[in-house]
Amino acid sequence: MTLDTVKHASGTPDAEQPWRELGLKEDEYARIREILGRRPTGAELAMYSVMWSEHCSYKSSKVHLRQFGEKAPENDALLVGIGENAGVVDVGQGYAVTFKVESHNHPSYIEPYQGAATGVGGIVRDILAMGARPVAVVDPLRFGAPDHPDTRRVLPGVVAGIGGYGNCLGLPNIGGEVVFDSCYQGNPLVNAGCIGVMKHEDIHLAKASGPGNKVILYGARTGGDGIGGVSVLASETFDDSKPAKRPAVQVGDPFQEKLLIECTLEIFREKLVAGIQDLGGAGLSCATSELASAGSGGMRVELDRVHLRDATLSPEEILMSESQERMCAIVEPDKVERFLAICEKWDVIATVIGEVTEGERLEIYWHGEQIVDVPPRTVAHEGPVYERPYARPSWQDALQADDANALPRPADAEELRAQVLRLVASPNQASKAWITDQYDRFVQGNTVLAQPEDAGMVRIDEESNLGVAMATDGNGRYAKLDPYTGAQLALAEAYRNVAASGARPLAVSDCLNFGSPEDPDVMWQFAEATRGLADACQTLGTPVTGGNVSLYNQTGETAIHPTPVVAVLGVIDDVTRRTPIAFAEEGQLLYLLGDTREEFGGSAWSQVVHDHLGGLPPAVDLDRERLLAEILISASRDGMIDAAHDLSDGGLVQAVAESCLRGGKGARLVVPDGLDAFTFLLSESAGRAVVAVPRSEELRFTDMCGARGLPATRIGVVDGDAVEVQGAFGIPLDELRAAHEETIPGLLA
Amino acid sequence: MARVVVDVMLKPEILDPQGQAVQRALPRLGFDGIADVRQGKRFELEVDGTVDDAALARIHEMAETFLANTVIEDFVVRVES
Amino acid sequence: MARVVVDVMLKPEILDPQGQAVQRALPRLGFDGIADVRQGKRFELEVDGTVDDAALARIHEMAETFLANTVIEDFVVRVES
Amino acid sequence: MTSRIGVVTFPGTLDDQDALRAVRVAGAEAVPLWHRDRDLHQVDAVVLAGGFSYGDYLRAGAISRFSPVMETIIEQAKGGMPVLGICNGFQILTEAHLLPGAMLRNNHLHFICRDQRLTVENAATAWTADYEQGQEISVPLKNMDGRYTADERTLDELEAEGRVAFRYTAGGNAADGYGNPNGSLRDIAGITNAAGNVVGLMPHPEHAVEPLIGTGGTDGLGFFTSILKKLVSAS
Ligand SMILES: Nc1ncnc2c1ncn2[C@@H]1O[C@H](COP(=O)(O)OP(=O)(O)O)[C@@H](O)[C@H]1O
Ligand SMILES: [Mg+2]
Repeated sequence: MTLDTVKHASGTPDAEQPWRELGLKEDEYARIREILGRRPTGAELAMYSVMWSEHCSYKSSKVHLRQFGEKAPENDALLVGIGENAGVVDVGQGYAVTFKVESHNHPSYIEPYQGAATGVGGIVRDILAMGARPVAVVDPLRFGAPDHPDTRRVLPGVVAGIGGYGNCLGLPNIGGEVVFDSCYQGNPLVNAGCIGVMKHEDIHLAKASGPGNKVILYGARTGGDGIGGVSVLASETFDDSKPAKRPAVQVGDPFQEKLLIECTLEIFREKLVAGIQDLGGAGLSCATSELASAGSGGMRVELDRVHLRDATLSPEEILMSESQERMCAIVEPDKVERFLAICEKWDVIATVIGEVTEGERLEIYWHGEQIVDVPPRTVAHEGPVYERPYARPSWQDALQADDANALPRPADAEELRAQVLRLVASPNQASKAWITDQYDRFVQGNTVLAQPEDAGMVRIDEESNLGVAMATDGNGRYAKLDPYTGAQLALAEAYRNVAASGARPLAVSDCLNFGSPEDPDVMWQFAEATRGLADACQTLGTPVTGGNVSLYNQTGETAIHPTPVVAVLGVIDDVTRRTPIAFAEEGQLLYLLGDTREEFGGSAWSQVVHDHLGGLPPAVDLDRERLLAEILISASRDGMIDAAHDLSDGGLVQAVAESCLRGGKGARLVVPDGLDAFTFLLSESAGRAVVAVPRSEELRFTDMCGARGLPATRIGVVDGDAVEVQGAFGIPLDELRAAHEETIPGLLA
Repeated sequence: MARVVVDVMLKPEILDPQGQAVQRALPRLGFDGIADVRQGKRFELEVDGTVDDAALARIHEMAETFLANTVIEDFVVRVES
Repeated sequence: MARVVVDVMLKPEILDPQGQAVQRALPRLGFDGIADVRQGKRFELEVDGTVDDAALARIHEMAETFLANTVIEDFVVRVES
Repeated sequence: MTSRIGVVTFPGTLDDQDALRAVRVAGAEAVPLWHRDRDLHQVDAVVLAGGFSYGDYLRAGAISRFSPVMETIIEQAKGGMPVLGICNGFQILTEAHLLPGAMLRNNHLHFICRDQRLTVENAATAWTADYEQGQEISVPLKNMDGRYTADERTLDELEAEGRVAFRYTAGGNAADGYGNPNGSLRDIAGITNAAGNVVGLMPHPEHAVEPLIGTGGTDGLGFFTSILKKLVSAS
């Protein structure tokens, strides 16, 4: 094959090009020709196609995501907002924290272990590229039906991949979710998040400036991994019947990534980089065009200098390769030598592949011949933008009219007891220890809270005890019933979880997992969810700092439940004041904070007992969430509570069961006036938490709640070795433990 | 009783970090002249009865669906003599 | 270029949970008649030049000191034809 | 002058920072050591920390044991220098034949991270003098290849010579950290050499030296105070 150089392309305007196979639409191809004033070369076509894919360009979601910026609340803590590799917030004492959640859904379905592993690797490099030391990871997961044979393939592989990669990197896994629902059968959701810490002055940006500065590619050699992966995987539904289209799988090497992290941190310490970008989806195409586009524009790259694992790769393939564990840095000429020496120390391969130039073109050469000559902004930042049509689905009204509050309720205390046991044993409510025990939560020696606590928490300063906390949540069932409210509930729950741990919620990252944007129903769900999230962030004062969109999560015509996953980052000035969930001291008083209403739409009860999804999700009251959070934070800071657990799916009884099992102590509960036992135990009203108050603090605590106007109802006491509901039933802890802890091993071990 | 061996190796285009780590260590240990190392798995199956064509076909299927992950691995089935 | 293969298997007296897990799964997948499964490692070495006796002796030493841990593993070296 | 305790960083070592911190918390001077450097910088004792050195590729510890720093450590350990191998460090010590036996994949084939109850079986080594014989402690455990194995004769010898230093404590709930987590022969969690200066174990005492962090206990601190006392009294 002859090399398709720029010169050759100019001379052969009518040559056939595989733009369709690369996922481009006819008008997109036409636009590329217009931008260049000629037909693109093969390499240029590869770059545009991969960078203009849904995954890289956000072409369907962009118009909606803008709200996160437009509605962003005033927040002094925000140091770097949306648009960079990850957002950065100020957490005090000169520290800045960067965090983000990303999806690796489609690759994890094809090859669960490697898909999940490289998902962790990718998000960690994003955080690293900001200049931060990664300090923890989280992994919100969604799988199909727990008893489906394919779940037995996908789940253990995903969990082993996340563990295998994260454990080997030395990053504690401090939280996440595991949710089962048959809507995810052909589309498991593998989201991964990472938190990084740095000093303010160490923040780095992905931009190439300063003509003459060198472009250095370092890390693993480039191979044929995931060639075409981004465009083929993310712009079309994965279709099992066409194995020929399966792209080469990306394989991760966590050991290489660990070296990359340490090497990069040493490079940062010596202040050797002017700009830096990780290589993720779209590999070098993305890194070079984004760096150049964000800088002054000019860059020249000698592609044949790239270290290859497979010598037969064509230049197009090298540009598209998604080989893992690579980074690209912009380095001043007099610092190159030191940069390369540090790489050598860590056994990391590094190569100068080009330099920043005066002009405004990204030019790429292959053995001296020019194969790319483009304005980088048109590749990286000025891709197509779609205003996809959307409309409220015709079935939405009927779904909401199918009221879960009208479902038959337990006839007597005995049936209620049986349903409670079924609930705590159901796969979604059961203990996830079998999964989370495969993750290292202790490494780095700073973990204060991890699973099964409400939020993960790590200390970031050994002297002052400054710490950060994170929780991720998202309830696809709620979002299906009402995407606007569902997205707000996801935020409210994560926010509440962080506050329950004693940390102050500060900022948000999200991963928006939806079906095909070409379906107006799905697009409506997406529009509603983003609007709901942006509005709620504004009210709660927590800006969205970055995130990720994953579309085309569907099998055939059927989309997954709309699943906005929200991560809230919080800060705590002194981690010794953190609040655990365990009820550990007999005699402490249990208070229910917030209001309980009859709210069963989308509830765990409606799913487990009736296999039902209908009605409206619980109502959201963001002012109440804010007040609840303030009380939880004050109470923890001032030592008024010894335990707190937020209430979410499964309601009060689920929270009490978890807190009792964690502390190894029972609880005696009294149904408050005005509530029936069923509603008291199982309703999923938002804005609530249960706290354990030492008797000596009761007055101070209730006074505070009273003064601030937060309903606080005394509902019982920590006592004995059973969960007793007075006048109704009791469940010995051993029986509760067996129900809660044997389910997942029974399904998977 | 007969022994059938199934060798499972990563496809040539797939990254083999284990093999690479081994290869990079060799010169340090004083072993030169090894240009490449790939690490894979070897399964030894003890089969009841004789291994006829039907049995081999079944083992082939087993390797394809279970012992190897054909998304990233190739395999070879052989009867050990 | 020649290829030398080193097969490394756990010693027979050492418990091999990986092999056992495979064996236990087989009947569930509809494969009967496999009495035992052992899982080990296979190394494929690409050797520069020809593999004479001296080269083989060196590879044998490499296997003994490095590729296998002879406290728990046995190994076999073969030249691939 | 206080004692200097070195902690080695191999490529892929993960718990080196924690081990250095534990040394400091105990009051000794923590000295980072680098795998390529043969020089031990006058340390009085060495900790081989946990992690996945060289990705645990080939076998856990198999590649690290051939690094330059190990040549010196092997030589000096034979001469009596105290060496503690934690998790990956223990694996390196067996690969280096400073301790007998080998570590295999956990019998359940999963990585396991949990709080672990241990019984101190030998409180006379350089690293365990601050514990009582028979004392139960709780420290985090986290590994993939933690199943200790050796042939019967070696096991009998270890028992007879009191060289089983730690056993997984039987008799309670797994949820509370009791029981053998991986199929280790004779419930062995850690062993010592005959001289008592080289000790290896799979669980992580360096993660249990501060209240609040990790399991929230300080049961692991004794390793580091033991060695410090020994070194101070010797000097
Ligand atoms: N995949 C996972 N990885 C890490 N931690 C997890 C995972 N799944 C669940 N957890 C942890 O288990 C605990 C219970 O999870 P969940 O019931 O979803 O919490 P909540 O309802 O408070 O959001 C939390 O500490 C959560 O972080
Ligand atoms: Mg919670």
